[in-house]
Amino acid sequence: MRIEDVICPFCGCLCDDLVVEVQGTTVVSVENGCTLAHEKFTGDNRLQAPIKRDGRTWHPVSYDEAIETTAQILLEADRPLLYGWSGTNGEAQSIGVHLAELLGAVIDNTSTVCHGPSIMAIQEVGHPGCTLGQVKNRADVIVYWGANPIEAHPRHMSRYTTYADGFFVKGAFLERKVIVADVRETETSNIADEFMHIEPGGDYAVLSALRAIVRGKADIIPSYVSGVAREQLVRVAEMCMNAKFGAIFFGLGLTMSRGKYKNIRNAVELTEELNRFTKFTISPMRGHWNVYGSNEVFTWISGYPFAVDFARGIAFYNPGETTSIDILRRGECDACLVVASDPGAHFPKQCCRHLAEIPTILIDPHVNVTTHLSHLQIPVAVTGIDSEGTAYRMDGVPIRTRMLYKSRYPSDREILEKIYQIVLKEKGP
Amino acid sequence: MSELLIRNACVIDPLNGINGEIMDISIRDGRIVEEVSGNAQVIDAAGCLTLPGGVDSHTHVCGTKVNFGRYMSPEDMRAGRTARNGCMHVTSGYSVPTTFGNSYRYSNMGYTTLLEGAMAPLEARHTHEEFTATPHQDMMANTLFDGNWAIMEAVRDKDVRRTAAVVAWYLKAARGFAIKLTNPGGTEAWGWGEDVSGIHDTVPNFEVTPAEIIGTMIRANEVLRLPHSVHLHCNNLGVPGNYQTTLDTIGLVPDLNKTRQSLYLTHVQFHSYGGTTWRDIDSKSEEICKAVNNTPQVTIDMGQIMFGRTTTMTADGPMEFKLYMLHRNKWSNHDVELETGSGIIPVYYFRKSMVNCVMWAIGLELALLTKNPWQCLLSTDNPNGAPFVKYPEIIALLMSKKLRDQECALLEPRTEHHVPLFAIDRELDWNEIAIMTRSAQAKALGIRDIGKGHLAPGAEADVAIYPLKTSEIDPSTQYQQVIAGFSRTKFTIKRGRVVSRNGEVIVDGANSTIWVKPKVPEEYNLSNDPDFVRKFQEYYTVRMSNYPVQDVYLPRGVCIETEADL
Amino acid sequence: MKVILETKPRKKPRIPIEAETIIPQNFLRGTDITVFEGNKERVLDDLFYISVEGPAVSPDQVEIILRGDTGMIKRVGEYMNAGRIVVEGDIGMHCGNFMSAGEIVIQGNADSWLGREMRGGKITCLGNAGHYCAAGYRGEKRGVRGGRIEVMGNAGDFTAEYLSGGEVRIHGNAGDLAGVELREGTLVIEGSCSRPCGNMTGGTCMVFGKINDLLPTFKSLGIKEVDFEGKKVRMEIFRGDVANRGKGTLMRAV
Amino acid sequence: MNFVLNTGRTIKQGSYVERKNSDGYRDEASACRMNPVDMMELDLEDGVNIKMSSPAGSVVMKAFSCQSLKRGEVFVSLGPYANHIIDGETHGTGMPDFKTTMVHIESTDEDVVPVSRLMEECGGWPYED
Repeated sequence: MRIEDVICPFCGCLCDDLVVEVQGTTVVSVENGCTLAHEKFTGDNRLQAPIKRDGRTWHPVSYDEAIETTAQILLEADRPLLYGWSGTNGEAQSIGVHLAELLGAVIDNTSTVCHGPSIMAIQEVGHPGCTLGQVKNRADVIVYWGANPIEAHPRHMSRYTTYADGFFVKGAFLERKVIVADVRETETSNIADEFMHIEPGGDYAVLSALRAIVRGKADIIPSYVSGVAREQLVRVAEMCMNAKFGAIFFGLGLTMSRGKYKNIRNAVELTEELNRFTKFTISPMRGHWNVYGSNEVFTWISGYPFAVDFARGIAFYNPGETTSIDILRRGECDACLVVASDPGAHFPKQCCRHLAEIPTILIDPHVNVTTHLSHLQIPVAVTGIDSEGTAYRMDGVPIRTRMLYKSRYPSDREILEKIYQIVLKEKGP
Repeated sequence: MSELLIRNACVIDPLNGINGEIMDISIRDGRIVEEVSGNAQVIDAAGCLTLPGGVDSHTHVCGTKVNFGRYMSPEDMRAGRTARNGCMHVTSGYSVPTTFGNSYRYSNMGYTTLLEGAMAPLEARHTHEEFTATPHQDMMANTLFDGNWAIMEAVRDKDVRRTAAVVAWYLKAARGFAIKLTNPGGTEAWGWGEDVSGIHDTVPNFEVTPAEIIGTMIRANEVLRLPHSVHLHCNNLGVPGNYQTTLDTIGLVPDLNKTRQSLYLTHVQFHSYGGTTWRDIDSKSEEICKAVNNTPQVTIDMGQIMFGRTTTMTADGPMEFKLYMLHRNKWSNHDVELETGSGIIPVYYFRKSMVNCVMWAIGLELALLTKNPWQCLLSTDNPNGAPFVKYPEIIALLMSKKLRDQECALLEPRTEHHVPLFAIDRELDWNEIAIMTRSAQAKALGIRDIGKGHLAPGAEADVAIYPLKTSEIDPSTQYQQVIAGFSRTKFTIKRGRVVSRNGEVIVDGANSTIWVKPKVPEEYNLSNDPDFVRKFQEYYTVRMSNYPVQDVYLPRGVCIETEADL
Repeated sequence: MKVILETKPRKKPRIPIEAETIIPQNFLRGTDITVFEGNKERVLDDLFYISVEGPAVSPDQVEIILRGDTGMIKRVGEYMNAGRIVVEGDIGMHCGNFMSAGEIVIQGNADSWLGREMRGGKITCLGNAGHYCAAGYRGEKRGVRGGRIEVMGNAGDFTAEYLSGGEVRIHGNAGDLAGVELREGTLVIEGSCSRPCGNMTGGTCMVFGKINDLLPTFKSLGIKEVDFEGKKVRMEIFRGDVANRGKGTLMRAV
Repeated sequence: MNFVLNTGRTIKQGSYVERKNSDGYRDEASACRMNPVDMMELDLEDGVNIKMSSPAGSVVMKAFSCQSLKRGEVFVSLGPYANHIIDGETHGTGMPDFKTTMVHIESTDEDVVPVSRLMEECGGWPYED
């Protein structure tokens, strides 16, 4: 069976033009997708059935037993952590937040280790952004800052920016200027019209300098700022000010480096400054597929996009305190439910140690790094392949992913709903 | 079968001409009926003021921009936090509460039906997701067309029929309720960082004017026989001297519909400014109300501001940027490809600020100077003018000259010379308040026929019983009781079920989403139109097949089908 | 009145205790107070050995002594408006949040967010303070608005972020981005720090140690003699941050 | 010799994201890209094993030369190997120093261990299917 306009469940681009050929319960070919999409759809490394570890032996268990065990572990915990959520759909995320409020748990999503700092910056200064089509149809200057879309978002440039022809930009490749700012040369910086090669940890200073230049204070800028020559900074500032429509896309190069969210705050304030002269927008390159959806769902239910602590009944939010890395590093939580993500691969060792120490349950289709740290894993269908639901693109556009075939796996939504019902019964209405 | 009998209610039901009659209301299976059996559950209203459930015809409670208001404002979430309690979910937030926070607070005030003021079709799915998490109110969404490329092309070609066909396609795709125009043409210009300055400016690259967009859309709206009229946020919001734009706009409106207005102008307070700068701004409410009084085919809502902290959010991107340049706090902007834009900034309205005082006065003046209460509805453009929890205070201000005088004494002293409010003696009565908070809203939205805004047999059993004995309270002096009474119902009944009681939410709730599907002949179905399809696939970043909102997002959808006159 | 709270051993000692109720005014009505241990509400008696000495008729006559394993107790002194709290060891996060009057003395180290959004009163920490010492709340435009916070040891990153009034004194070193978004008030760092005062729009920051990675958007106005606590000190004066309005003052000892 | 460790996505790491126990993932996640001059100074051939350490711990990786990296900087794709030496400290922001951790690199005879073994070191137990 050939299915058109399929939505890719890999990165935040949420490309929705894939053509997928399905035979039975196998995807046999993917057209239009990037390498990552191809791997995602054709991967065949699913965990077969729920598994449970007793000391040093793993053995299969039934779904019912796995669900019951999970509910009991969560009910017994004094400070449970519910982490992950980016690889699943909004409907499952919504159950997750309700489960957290019922349990008095901390719920956090993978923003913690990607664009959490971007959210914190937005909470200080806002976010002048737009949907990706605005960029495609209008932008004549594109800035990638601390981002390497060729490796992380392979079709970003062809669908939305550098190579994407739009209504007002008919010949994108010739009409668009690309500026790249990074601490290392990358495939992306190689195609830039202007590459600012910044010393590690120097982004904040460079952004401050650009802001000062845009404010007409170029004279006080020293001849080099974190490895970037003043002449280049002035040139870049002028390119931006003379743009008809400029768009900055930034990645983890800003969120994870020294200063963290203050880097992004500085970039947002640069964007706001540029709007006095022309139209400029800024957007985070959200990585993990539906991570933006988890921010949205968490927000409308709890008021906060990530790192929400329901311990005192009310919602409390304070990154650095209620974020997963910090809670695990300090050894606070006494049980952890991981859904649709892999902290084992992406958290520092200290955090992994604590996950191994406490009862950790993983709900994920695949054997991943966290599996080895868990006490129980429940395999589920993959949203966008054998289960469907809502996902939010990196620019906030919600799209409904499709179920390409019916498999034998339950969806995470079904599993979570059952856990929720057991907890609800125990806790009372 | 479930039956409920409300005894000894003091009913005001303006759509049925009932004004303060003590009577019983019978409810069976969610509808008002003539009578119920002896097995019915009985509620004794004990002579308390009993109204149809409140209808808010312009509020921002769900969707991309509202949620971004929450997302960017942890400082707002600090206020209003409540823990999970019984069937009540956790709530947070003051000016942009969480969905459950909105729903419970509206419910406590007796509101049962809400119109979300602005939904970009591309992001409609988000609005509908939040609707399902707003359990106590039936929801509808105004659908944004102000910068829609296909609309502007049809308007440029002076093709009302094609305009109607575009509206029909998008309304159905977005599961929307009505046409919303926010600063028509201005949001497209904002795509380049520009704006339009009046209804006769030309929109860059599209060779149309706001006046042409508004005029054509009003006609297309009637061609499609939509229940509601065009819902317009005029150009030049918040600009001194903008009343002229508003008057010009009112001057455009033909009288095309016998059952309701032909144009709904929203938050008119923000559009009634005289003067040329913030220094000499003054109220032009008298001019605006004169035009409204002379133009029965328009209906307005107040857009009242109240002093204190709130968050402004609108599809009017350029206006928010201007506001940001004044406040320098934080600013979010979100342009939506081929359709519209939006902006959000937090604001604080100060009594010390003459401008804010003038704004405050204008809202009240609009309500007091519009002769016919069916033409001026109570709103704050929640949360732009103030969070909706301020409605009871606004009601009290409209009912009491004494309270207004007290408040006026606290205003920035120059205000008196810039507004007529001080000299206005009118005090609205209970019936007029009922009209302005539910009946006229239901009529303006065109949902009376599906049983909203009134209590005659056949109507939806949405009832608000307030702890107010109208015979014992003099609102012109006992305004504190009025505020307390409208803040917290004794009972809020939604579709025949008591959902909240004395401020406590007692059931989980299950709302409906009301949407409109105009039926157009096959030749006007744009899914088959090669030009429309080609442009869609070339310029949108979402494939056409993935664009429409699926039925699964409206688990309790109520579809109003219309037969287009095409 | 003296209230002594000594911690009892806990089964899960790493679970934080949320103790915003531990403020002097609450003890006027006795010790029938609850705190949260994780998601469980506990009476004070479950977690502390309590002893009360002497009477009090107003909160300013109440002194609370916290003793034992107090490093995981959060929010002690939050919204405190009178009286005194002495922590004999370390204290957890958010000590003295929003406090408006009274005094807190911490004899050990303080965890992050010490005196967050403080309005008045005095906090002294004899050890080190964590990150965001004397900082603001997420998303709020103003941080500490009044009062005095003194840290005898070092402070972490983002010290006095959004400072909008009052006085913050760090005797040791401060971390990265000290005084970031500073608006009003005074921050004095006797030791060193890096990238101080990013995006400052007003107020004053004095650094007596070394400034690492001074931001490029600070303009030197030369060296001047400045009065500091009755002494004359030679400081290089910078105006900044010119990435923003450039109305703040940063001084570096020479 | 000391270096600044930078981590980030690579397309290869991304394509193994659902097969993290494969040799391919191990090879990519444990590949340390370095400036060729630095490698010369440490006497490292392309593909030899190195031990990378920081105060948070140490881990064995393989060194590969990469012209585009500046001297003193190394790049490893994000994953469990890099995370073995990145500290959990977040400076009160929730985000560890994934991009700017100071590390020490030396040559070693030890082998690169599989992902499951790394997790065993953290107290977990390998699951082999």
